[in-house]
Amino acid sequence: MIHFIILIIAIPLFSAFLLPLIGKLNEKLMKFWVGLTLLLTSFLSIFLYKLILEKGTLAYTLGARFPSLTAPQGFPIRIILIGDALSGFLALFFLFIVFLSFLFSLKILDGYHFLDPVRSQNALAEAQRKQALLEISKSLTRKTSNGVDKFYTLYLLLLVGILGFLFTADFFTLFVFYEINSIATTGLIAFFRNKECFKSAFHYLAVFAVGSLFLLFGVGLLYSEYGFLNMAIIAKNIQFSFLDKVALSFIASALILKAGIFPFYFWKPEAYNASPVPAVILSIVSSLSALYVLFRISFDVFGLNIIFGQILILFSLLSIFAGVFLALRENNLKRILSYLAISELGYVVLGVSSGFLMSNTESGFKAIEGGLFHMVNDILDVGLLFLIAGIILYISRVRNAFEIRGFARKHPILAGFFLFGVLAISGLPPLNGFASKMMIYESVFHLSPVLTIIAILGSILVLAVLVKIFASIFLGAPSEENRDYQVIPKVVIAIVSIFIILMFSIGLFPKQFVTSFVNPAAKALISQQNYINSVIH
Amino acid sequence: MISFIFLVTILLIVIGTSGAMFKRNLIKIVMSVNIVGAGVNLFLIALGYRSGGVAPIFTNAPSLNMVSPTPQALILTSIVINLAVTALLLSLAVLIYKEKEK
Amino acid sequence: MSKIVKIVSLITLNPIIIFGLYIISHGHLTPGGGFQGGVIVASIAILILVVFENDINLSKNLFSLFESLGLIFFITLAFLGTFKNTFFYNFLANKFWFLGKTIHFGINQGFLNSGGVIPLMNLAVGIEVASALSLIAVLIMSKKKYD
Amino acid sequence: MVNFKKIKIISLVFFSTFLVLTISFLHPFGKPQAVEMDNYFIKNAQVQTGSNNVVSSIVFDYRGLDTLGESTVLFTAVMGISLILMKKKYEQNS
Repeated sequence: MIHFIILIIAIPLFSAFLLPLIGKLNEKLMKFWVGLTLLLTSFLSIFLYKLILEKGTLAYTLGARFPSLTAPQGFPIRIILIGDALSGFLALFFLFIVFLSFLFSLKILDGYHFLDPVRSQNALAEAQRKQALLEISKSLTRKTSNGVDKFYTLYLLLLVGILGFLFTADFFTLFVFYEINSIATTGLIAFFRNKECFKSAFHYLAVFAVGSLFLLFGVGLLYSEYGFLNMAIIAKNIQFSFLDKVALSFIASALILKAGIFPFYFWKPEAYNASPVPAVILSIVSSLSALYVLFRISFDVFGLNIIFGQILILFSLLSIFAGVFLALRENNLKRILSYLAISELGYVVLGVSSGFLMSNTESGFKAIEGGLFHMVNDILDVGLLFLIAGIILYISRVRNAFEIRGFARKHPILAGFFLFGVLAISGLPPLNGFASKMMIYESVFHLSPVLTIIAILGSILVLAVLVKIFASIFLGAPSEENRDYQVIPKVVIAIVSIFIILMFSIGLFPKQFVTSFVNPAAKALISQQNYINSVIH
Repeated sequence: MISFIFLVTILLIVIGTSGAMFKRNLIKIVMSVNIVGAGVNLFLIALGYRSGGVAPIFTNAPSLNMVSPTPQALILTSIVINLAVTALLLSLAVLIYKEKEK
Repeated sequence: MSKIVKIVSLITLNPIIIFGLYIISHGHLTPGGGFQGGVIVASIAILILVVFENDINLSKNLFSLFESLGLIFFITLAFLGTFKNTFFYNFLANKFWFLGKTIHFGINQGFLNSGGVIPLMNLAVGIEVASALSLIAVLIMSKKKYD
Repeated sequence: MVNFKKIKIISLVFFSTFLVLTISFLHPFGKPQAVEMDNYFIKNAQVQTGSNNVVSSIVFDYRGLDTLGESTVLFTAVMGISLILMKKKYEQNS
């Protein structure tokens, strides 16, 4: 079925349109509906990936007589979606992660009813707690009233934005999906509705409104030059004149803003700190999809440009360092993790862009593979740490990482999970971070040994930051002030263990993973001609 | 050769960007974002203009020399998106103001 | 507000609605379309909210329902093309029956019975935009917050 | 302490000169050069879609997904507004 590629975008969209109506009826039905949608979309993505592996790159023309009618007059006139091995693989993987984070959100957001001040142990608090329980039992049987239905609507819409990023081959559609991403993320940031949330949501949206308009300006420049909006035909006609460079700089800066690496990372800690953890996972996925589009545009559409590749390498090194050094002076757990997320994205950019500088060599291909492989590991590692941070906040309600003490005594399992996350993110064997970082180190060495040294140094600093936090949160005697407000739900532990199992299995069998998933993806990314030929025969 | 209309669009974009960078007032930031949006929309619509062209609508059209329709379709989308962003920004601004009052 | 304002605004209510519907329904023939007409229709909600401040209670749920219905109508029209051709295929154009009058190239006076799914999509988007903007106005301008 | 205002002013000056340089490279106003796609639309849109309004046929037929996305943006904004204007507030727990 060739329609899979549009159904994977249209089905979550349809479901999101229906969700406010279902949410009015019943909360449980609504959650079931969201889960069903995510499951269906995940299955579609599996079939789509299989189809892509069988038939090669797929192009789907929206509104044409038949889907493969891409260029009736020798040039495309309609919107075209392209699915190749890279975007199909990323969609498959992202949907899996999103489904896990959805399961996580079910439990975590349920707990947010229990918001009575149980800090004092008197009878009044107990009565309030009972009142809250009663309220829940009412709300479960009747309609939703706490905004969870709106949360899940925005959740699905953000997913649509991410999938649109992955499959679109049209510059203006890219702009539209960019806006869907920004607005849905703004809503998710403001979910808890306190002053901090509103402020960071306002800053986020103001920055991204200007950023998306810059993207549109760049698209307009390309349109004035070539008269088309399709990426493939622009890639075919590209001349790299001055206007093209300006357009590339505008589009790339908007995408770097969305990805949140070096020059424009300032929104990240604020936004991640304010939004609930399941939304943070989705936000990381959205950043990664923006990076995918950045690679796609800068290397497939605009072709190889040495200076741009060097600028990207510079940015990646600076983001590795900026992330770590800014994390050193923070004390809020989620802010620290968001700075580390910036530095992890730096490795992805370092791998892929240095791979393109060494194109047509073996180490260059390996660097691209390493970068794309690190995309997978980034979301697993950073996602795991964020999930654990969410659990810690859920049970202790303390945001300052240095105020929590002695968690290992009370929750040894949590300490173990966190330790796995620390080892994986800092690239120690035998976990997944080691596999991809090793590939990046080895291959980047052929471009310049300095890059490898800097990258290893960054990893060591990440380890230093995280060991400090681990010692402060988990070690030592538990203090009297930190009381548990919740027990850890079993489902949450199961989800985190799925993450751990995935990380272990990738870390133990990296070769198999790379040859079966990452290798076709990297081949799809480097062949510009293949991308053009899928539209213009 | 620099056309006057493109210069105007650049002026609007620069004014909007500087407003978004320097102003602290939330409403003024929203206005700046809108000014940038107006500049970019004007830029796009100016790209599609052909001298002496009429609107690309065949109903009782005065002539068949028509301006490029694609930019018009694009800014139609872009304007509505700007509207949505403005609405969300304004309601956030109202909420921040109310939180400050308390 | 004063009685004069209320009465005058009630008088202007009908022409505004009719003008908005005209813009929506002639979207495929004249300048205009779903968005523009929807905005004009939504201006009624703002007029009512400004003029009848506390006397009238506009239902948020109704607007929300219509917004979702408009969007579902829109995406269903897009889905219907998928069965035989592709997503967003204009399956009604040039089919001689409902909205399918064949148009030849050139200047003409405009036929309402043409355009395929475009008038239907205009209608769907018109419903969606009108109710969405009304809902935004109601949410921001209503005195008391809702639960 | 670094003077952020000066940096901002300098970058803004750079930005505006860059933009002025950019528009000097554009095709002159009123004479777009790359018009293949637009000419195709003007020539064929009326016959293919049966709609006299070429812009309307682009918005709903040739570039339908953009319009769907645009409606989605409006829907998303409404969802966001109705979420943040809710009265009930809870402590942040994750």
